[in-house]
Amino acid sequence: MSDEVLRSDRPPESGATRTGEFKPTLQLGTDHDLCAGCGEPLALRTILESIEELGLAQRTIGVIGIGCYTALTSLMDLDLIQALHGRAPSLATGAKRMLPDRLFFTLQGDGDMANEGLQEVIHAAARGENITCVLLNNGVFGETGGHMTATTVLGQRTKNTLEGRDATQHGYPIQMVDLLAPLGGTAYAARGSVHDASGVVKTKVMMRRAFETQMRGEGFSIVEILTMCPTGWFVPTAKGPGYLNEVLGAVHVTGEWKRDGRLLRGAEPEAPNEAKERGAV
Amino acid sequence: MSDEVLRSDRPPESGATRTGEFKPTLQLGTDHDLCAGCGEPLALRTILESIEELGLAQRTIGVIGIGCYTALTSLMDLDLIQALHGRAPSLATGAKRMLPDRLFFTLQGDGDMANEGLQEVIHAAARGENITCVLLNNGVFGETGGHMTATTVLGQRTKNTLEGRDATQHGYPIQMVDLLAPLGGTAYAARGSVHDASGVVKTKVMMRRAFETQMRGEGFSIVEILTMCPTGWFVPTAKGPGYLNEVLGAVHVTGEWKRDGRLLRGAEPEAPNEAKERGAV
Amino acid sequence: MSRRFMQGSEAIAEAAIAAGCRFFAGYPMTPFTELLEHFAAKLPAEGGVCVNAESELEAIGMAWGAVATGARAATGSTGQGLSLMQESISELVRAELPLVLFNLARGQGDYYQATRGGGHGDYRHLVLAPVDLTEAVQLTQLAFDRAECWRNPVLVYGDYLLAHTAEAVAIEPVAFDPLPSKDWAVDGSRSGSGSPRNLNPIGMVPGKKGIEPERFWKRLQAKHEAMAAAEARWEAESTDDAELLVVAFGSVARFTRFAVRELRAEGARVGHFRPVTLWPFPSEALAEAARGVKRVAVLEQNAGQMIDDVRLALEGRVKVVAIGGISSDDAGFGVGPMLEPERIRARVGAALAGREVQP
Amino acid sequence: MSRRFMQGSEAIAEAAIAAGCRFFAGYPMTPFTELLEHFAAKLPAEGGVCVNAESELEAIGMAWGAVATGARAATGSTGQGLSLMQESISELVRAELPLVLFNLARGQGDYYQATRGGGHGDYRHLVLAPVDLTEAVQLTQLAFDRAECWRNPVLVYGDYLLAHTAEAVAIEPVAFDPLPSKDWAVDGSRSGSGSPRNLNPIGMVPGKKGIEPERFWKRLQAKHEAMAAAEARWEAESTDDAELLVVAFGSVARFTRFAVRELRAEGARVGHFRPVTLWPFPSEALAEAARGVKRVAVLEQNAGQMIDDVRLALEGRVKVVAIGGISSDDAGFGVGPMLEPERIRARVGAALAGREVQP
Amino acid sequence: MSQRGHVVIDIERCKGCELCIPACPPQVLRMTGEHNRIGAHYPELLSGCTGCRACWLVCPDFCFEVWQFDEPGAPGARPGE
Amino acid sequence: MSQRGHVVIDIERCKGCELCIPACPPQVLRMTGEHNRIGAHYPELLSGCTGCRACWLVCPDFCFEVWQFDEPGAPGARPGE
Amino acid sequence: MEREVLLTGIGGQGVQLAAQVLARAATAEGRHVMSLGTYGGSMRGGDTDASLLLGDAPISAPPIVSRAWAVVGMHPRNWDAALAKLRDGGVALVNGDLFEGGAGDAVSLEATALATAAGSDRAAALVLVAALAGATGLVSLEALVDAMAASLPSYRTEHVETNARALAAGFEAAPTGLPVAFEAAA
Amino acid sequence: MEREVLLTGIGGQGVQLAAQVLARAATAEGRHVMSLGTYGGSMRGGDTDASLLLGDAPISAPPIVSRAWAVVGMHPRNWDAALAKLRDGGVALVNGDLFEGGAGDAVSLEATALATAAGSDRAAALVLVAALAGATGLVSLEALVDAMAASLPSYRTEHVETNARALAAGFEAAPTGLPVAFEAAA
Ligand SMILES: Cc1ncc(C[n+]2csc(CCOP(=O)(O)OP(=O)(O)O)c2C)c(N)n1
Ligand SMILES: Cc1ncc(C[n+]2csc(CCOP(=O)(O)OP(=O)(O)O)c2C)c(N)n1
Ligand code: SF4
Ligand code: SF4
Ligand code: SF4
Ligand code: SF4
Ligand code: SF4
Ligand code: SF4
Ligand SMILES: [Mg+2]
Ligand SMILES: [Mg+2]
Repeated sequence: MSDEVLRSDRPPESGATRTGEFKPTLQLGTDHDLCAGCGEPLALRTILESIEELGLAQRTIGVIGIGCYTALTSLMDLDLIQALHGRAPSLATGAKRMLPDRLFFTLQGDGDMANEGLQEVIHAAARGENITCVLLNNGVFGETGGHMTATTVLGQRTKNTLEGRDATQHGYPIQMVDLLAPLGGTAYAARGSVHDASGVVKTKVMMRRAFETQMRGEGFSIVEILTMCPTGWFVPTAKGPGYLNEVLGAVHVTGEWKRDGRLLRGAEPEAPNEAKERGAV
Repeated sequence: MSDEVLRSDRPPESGATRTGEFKPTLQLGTDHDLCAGCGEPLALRTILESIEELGLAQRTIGVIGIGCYTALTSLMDLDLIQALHGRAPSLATGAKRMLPDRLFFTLQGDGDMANEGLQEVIHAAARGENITCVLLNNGVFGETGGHMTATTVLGQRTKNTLEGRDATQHGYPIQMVDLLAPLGGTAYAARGSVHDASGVVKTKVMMRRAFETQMRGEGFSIVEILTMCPTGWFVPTAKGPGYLNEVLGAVHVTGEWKRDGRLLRGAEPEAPNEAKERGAV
Repeated sequence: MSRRFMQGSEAIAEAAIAAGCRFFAGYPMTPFTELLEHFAAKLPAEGGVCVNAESELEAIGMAWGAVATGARAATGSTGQGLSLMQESISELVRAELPLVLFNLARGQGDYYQATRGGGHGDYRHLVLAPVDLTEAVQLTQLAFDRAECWRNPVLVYGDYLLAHTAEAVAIEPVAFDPLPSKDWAVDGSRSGSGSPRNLNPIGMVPGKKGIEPERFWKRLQAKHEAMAAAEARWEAESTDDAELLVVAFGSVARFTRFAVRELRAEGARVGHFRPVTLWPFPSEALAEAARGVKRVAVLEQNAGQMIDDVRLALEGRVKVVAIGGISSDDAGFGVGPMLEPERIRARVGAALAGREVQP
Repeated sequence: MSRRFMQGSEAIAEAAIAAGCRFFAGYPMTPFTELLEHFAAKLPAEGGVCVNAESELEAIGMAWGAVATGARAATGSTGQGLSLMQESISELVRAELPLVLFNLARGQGDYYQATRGGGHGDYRHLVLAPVDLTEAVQLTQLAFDRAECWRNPVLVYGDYLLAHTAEAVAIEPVAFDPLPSKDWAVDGSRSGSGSPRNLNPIGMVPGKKGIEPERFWKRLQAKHEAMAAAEARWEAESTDDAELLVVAFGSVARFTRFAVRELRAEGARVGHFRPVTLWPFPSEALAEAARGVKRVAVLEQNAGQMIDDVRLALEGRVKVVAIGGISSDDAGFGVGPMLEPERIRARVGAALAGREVQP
Repeated sequence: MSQRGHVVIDIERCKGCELCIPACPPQVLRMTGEHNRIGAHYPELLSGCTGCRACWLVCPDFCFEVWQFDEPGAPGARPGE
Repeated sequence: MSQRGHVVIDIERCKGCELCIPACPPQVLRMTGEHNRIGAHYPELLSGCTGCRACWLVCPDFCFEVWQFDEPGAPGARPGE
Repeated sequence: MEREVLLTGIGGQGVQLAAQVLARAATAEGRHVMSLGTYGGSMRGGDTDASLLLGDAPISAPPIVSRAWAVVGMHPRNWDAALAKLRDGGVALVNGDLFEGGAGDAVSLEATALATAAGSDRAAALVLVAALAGATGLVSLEALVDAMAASLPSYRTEHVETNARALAAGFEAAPTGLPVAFEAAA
Repeated sequence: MEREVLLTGIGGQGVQLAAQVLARAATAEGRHVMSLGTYGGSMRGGDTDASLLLGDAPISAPPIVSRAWAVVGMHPRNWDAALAKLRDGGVALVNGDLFEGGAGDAVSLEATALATAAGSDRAAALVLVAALAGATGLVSLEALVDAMAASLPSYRTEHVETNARALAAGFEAAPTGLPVAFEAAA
């Protein structure tokens, strides 16, 4: 590799193939106001491309929560319903019941889903509501200035926990996929991360599987995506991916947790010989 | 055993010892308006006697939800805060923070805790709030006429599910202890049942352990108690205990789920060799 | 149409379904519970959906989602439940979604909440207060029509008496003018079209960054002013030569109207005015009806709320007195001892005689 | 007391702590967020607790629990968050718990919600609307005092301008008359006493089955009437020979008062009236101040809400015109273009000249 | 027959739920055909009570007071006779 | 040096987050010292791009368009020169 | 002509069902009917009253009455308040089994005993309304039985038979000498 | 006497911090000060303005001004609106690095370049306010530096040094010939 700088303001003149547009086809442009180094636009890519690839571009409705990602709605070439903070799963429920053959996804942050709206995502999962909830988990309320949420991991920096979240003062994080996966109505549950290119690719596979699960009518699906919020973490933008992977990723472990209604890890159904393990009073 | 009927309107004249009063010492009387065969007064007994036995009679505050058990407050010789439907864990949190050395318990039904107030009991558990939440689970909104709740088990009769709850129509039940036990802030989690005398005794042991956990400052504790609601199930009162044990008890399994912060069953922490089990994308 | 003996809740549910309502979600609370039960029993057969939501917040969220697809949808509750829904109601107005809401209240203490909006910010919605089952059947249908006409939620405000009184009623479909097409609803078909729809309460437009709240809110204000000008409804009787005008709404007006009719029959110069819409309040009609009367007596079953609107309508031109008050049964359901024909008549009689009425 | 340069939020938090507030819970939302941050930063050092609640419903629940123990406690929010709290606020009034609430609003659109009660049923609470930081420091302290005096929640209603304007202020402790002892609070010590306490919003009494809502609610109504009679506060200036009386509240009144003073200095016969309590509305004082004026101009930053109270106070005796209106920045935070000294002055000037003002 | 225990039954509080009947291990409780003032049937005691307190534990209306005889079958064992 | 790929960079959209720099496997992206109109530094392309699309995948501001050469090192490989 | 009937009892006695049966039966026989159930106390075990208005023309009165043509008592708790509304010459009828020491001038019927004999002590309220109907000609027994079957929720249909027997028992045990409800048949 | 200063820029440029530093510095030097930050657009990346009122007596005006004695521009987006408020004879100062083609009559300073040289291109707004202070005598450099240190949140204290350098650079690079802020020292 030489240090020679190439012109990058135009395509090659010939003999080359474009691998794709700057942006996903279902995106209306590229101009948005999210911070430098924010992970949320990367999550958006995984959603939009999955919809496109599954051929659902003309029958998808997104239900959007309130957080920084709300500002991304101006880029989405999708029919959308904007929900109040925390309420997206209920809105998606009502809409899906009226239009059962459309693809419905919610787009929510951790503040939206694990704080303000924790109740309704759990109820939607338990009901087996045939929708896909997408959680952008950065462990902070990005929009309001970087405060701790219910998913902030121990030791994580936020505006209220500049020395790192401390369990004795602030309690423990909720791991959303772990919580939702065991519920009876959950058909698919997975957690990805956009801290690097391969994370983006894997996350997109999860997104596709979740959407496929829904289109097969199998029930509730959740895809959690760990996203960088350098602003809310008070770390330099370039350190965002590393911080995400090492600090948040250590607790919110990535992978698939439930597929085709089969729990791949977490609370196993009780095996007979485990019964004795339970404390008997 | 002969069929001779003995007078039972007065104590023996001599040579006998009373094993206790009709009612717990911390109970103000015995007259209440709950239905014949209701299990909730039995649960009340386990709470009041535990408080008495632990010597906490002068430093206990109950925070009461809204359901049939609300009518039992007239019997409780306890300082009480009446919460709105679903909100008891938050009220207990705020009060406990101001009076950290008092014993705080909430008394909530499944409608109150698993429906209207699901979010806040989970958040209280995750925070490790040092309170004891008591769930009287009868799988129905007794007070409003016996409708299905989020804990109603598949096949259970309620006013909306006279043929039994059906997953495709009504989704799956949430098992509250299973949900709360794995959370980081939960120190003690157990489920009892008052369908028979030994169930009442075991439940009382759980209640004591939960209160002891709190008084040691170890964090959140939850005691779920399965209680009969013949009215809401549309079964004869005498069949209540059997129905409870066989129908509800089969899903909401009794036993201790977490003690001293150690998970006895449910979502186990990931063991290294389980990692491969997780779906890798 | 054949008449069937049924309770108010059942009649309302049937009227809603007759009006095309295909989605309902609710959470039990007396006296709203039976409305939920009737929707649950009747909607599936019509291809509709009734969800027993896990809470009021979820109920109104589900109804919001359903109505966003262009379906006719409704939800509701009682007291506490309505209060929990205030954030959503306020924002549904901003999202311009035609959701129909039922408040089956305990008494009439929610008048302020219903007419001033219990939520945040400047917003307005129609409030229809039926006097009895027959009118409830009509106004329920009207609610769905007006909601879509204005793209604005409409609240039907009833109470325990309306919900639980049983009578033989016919569910006569009401004919309405054609409505504009629902070119705002989302069905997913515009995804990927380059000009999709974004149904939101903050004035966002696809492809455009940011919002312009002032312009957006002023447009809503103008719409609400147009609604106020167009939608006032009322019932006035025996006002021509009246010395006393009695004003009451909802179920309570059934008692006052009965008393006024009895007194009229006995020759008393008393008239009756009943706002059918609580918002917009029929101020002009009331001012007209009150022309020439000596006194206006307001009988509401609360500590005095609608009386503000009566005073605002009359602007000091006529003496306004309160002859109602808080009155409750021991269950708190709002069927208080005041609600008895002879007691109501005594209150009206006292006002007629110029005596003060103890609330 | 030394003056320190700080924003309104910080001054309010410090004043609350000076007044003995030892518990706060809240959930972030602009412009309330900083108030929460300041409480979080300052309370622990005073032996107090600030909880970053997971939602507004949980925040007010926690505050409810804290205040039930007899501690001074507060919570608050903005717009949507306040709406979510309406069930609790309404019931806190019934539970007679002296919680202090802060609405740091976006603009002045929540006037109805604040003064009519966004929740269900008949209930009332004081609403204090500071004009600037100095008054906010006083009224915050007053809020805690009045709340306990009446055993009733008190709402302090501010906005973005109040929260974000920074000035040098001194947190001077205000002296109040001694309060009755808190013989209602629970601390667990009466458990097992045979006469424990049950702090509830439905009139339940330990050892006694059932409730008596009517008696209970009427007692509250009487209390609220006593509050209404005792607690009205206002500021009036240059009203003596005024032809035009300008009425405004909160931060907006800072602009109108400035304009009125400028115009007065130039010889215009214009006066200014500012309700300090929005409930109870200082109706008598306003009627007094408006005696002899030709016109009353109401400038509020909303579609017209306080104007109801102005009209109710004046009962048609003086012409009342609206010269305010919806005005918002593009972030929706309520710092709209109307809020500029020259524009406000122009509106007041137009009213003085009898010209109509476009909202 | 020798008695180890005895119960006092507050029949006016009884709501007739019958939970005590199967709960009694020696099966010495039996519902009567009588009604109390709220119209409910209530249990009566046959001989053979062991004083085990099962009835006391399961009665939702707190109708039982349980006594244990210091000596089984002692004279006081037949109250009121 | 032979090029398998090439990227077009929309420098005016770039916010200077630097996520693309470590993401590029052959490390052919480097931040410049220049500012764009919003005052952000942006990346420049060195030779050796493989067209792997990692930069495209990780850029939160959609600044990359990736091209793959039909034949590595083909003449068109030096755009604009 | 309008006939007001008041039923009073406590929760669980079947007062609301009995009122509904009477209302439906009268509707089926062509009367104009309005009925309302109310609760005097907090939910469980509290007072439960029902008021009915039966007429040969549309009802113009509100659903709560100040005066009643007939008052039926299933429990003494709220009886005095109900009785105070009785019109001169009206009918007062109580379940003697639950009114210790009787109820003054009211006609007393051992309704619980009759119901138990019919197969369910829970049907006493039905016995009473049937007796009222039998005594005054308010509605026919057939109409009552049909209305009862139509009023039972799906989870209670197993009670149709015993309830029908209870209605018949009450109708037959109707006290004599009471006023006639409607002079001319509707 | 009251001096109004308006700062305008976009989110992330440090406009609010710069305004706070100026306000605190003036307060420390005995001025009466009122300041307010506002956002012209939706949260991120939108306009961000700050207005300051500095006086030798308590401020009676509201926190938003119609006229400004000085206008400082960090970004052209909202510049015209701000400039329209400038009083006759007032001061207009912009960051020339971000105003392509200049800003009319406004004094232009290469603030980003100076800030970069001082160690952080994020400190350009501080450079500008320091230049304003240096040019008009509004406040002293020492007061600015102290105020900056006091204004930084705990998680930003590592920037104290570079910010101090930026302030000094701005103060030194102050354009000459601008009006004096306060005739007599407070
Ligand atoms: C009811 C309500 N409370 C508070 C807010 C303020 N608010 C807006 S966004 C947000 C946090 C969003 O956090 P998250 O969902 O994690 O999204 P992020 O900004 O991190 O992407 C909050 C608290 C609101 N809009 N509504
Ligand atoms: C906000 C609100 N919604 C609805 C109600 C009505 N309500 C009262 S109790 C209850 C159900 C209680 O169920 P649960 O907690 O299970 O208690 P149970 O009656 O079964 O003992 C409901 C829905 C209420 N009081 N408040
Ligand atoms: S605050 Fe965080 S989540 Fe929000 S746009 Fe910035 S980096 Fe992204
Ligand atoms: S309805 Fe159920 S829970 Fe309520 S009192 Fe009756 S049996 Fe108990
Ligand atoms: S104490 Fe035991 S043996 Fe005696 S009656 Fe009760 S359950 Fe039966
Ligand atoms: S358990 Fe109690 S209430 Fe039930 S039948 Fe036995 S004594 Fe009566
Ligand atoms: S396409 Fe791959 S090799 Fe080329 S610049 Fe991007 S990341 Fe580097
Ligand atoms: S990832 Fe995108 S925005 Fe970030 S520095 Fe690279 S090109 Fe710029
Ligand atoms: Mg977040
Ligand atoms: Mg229950």
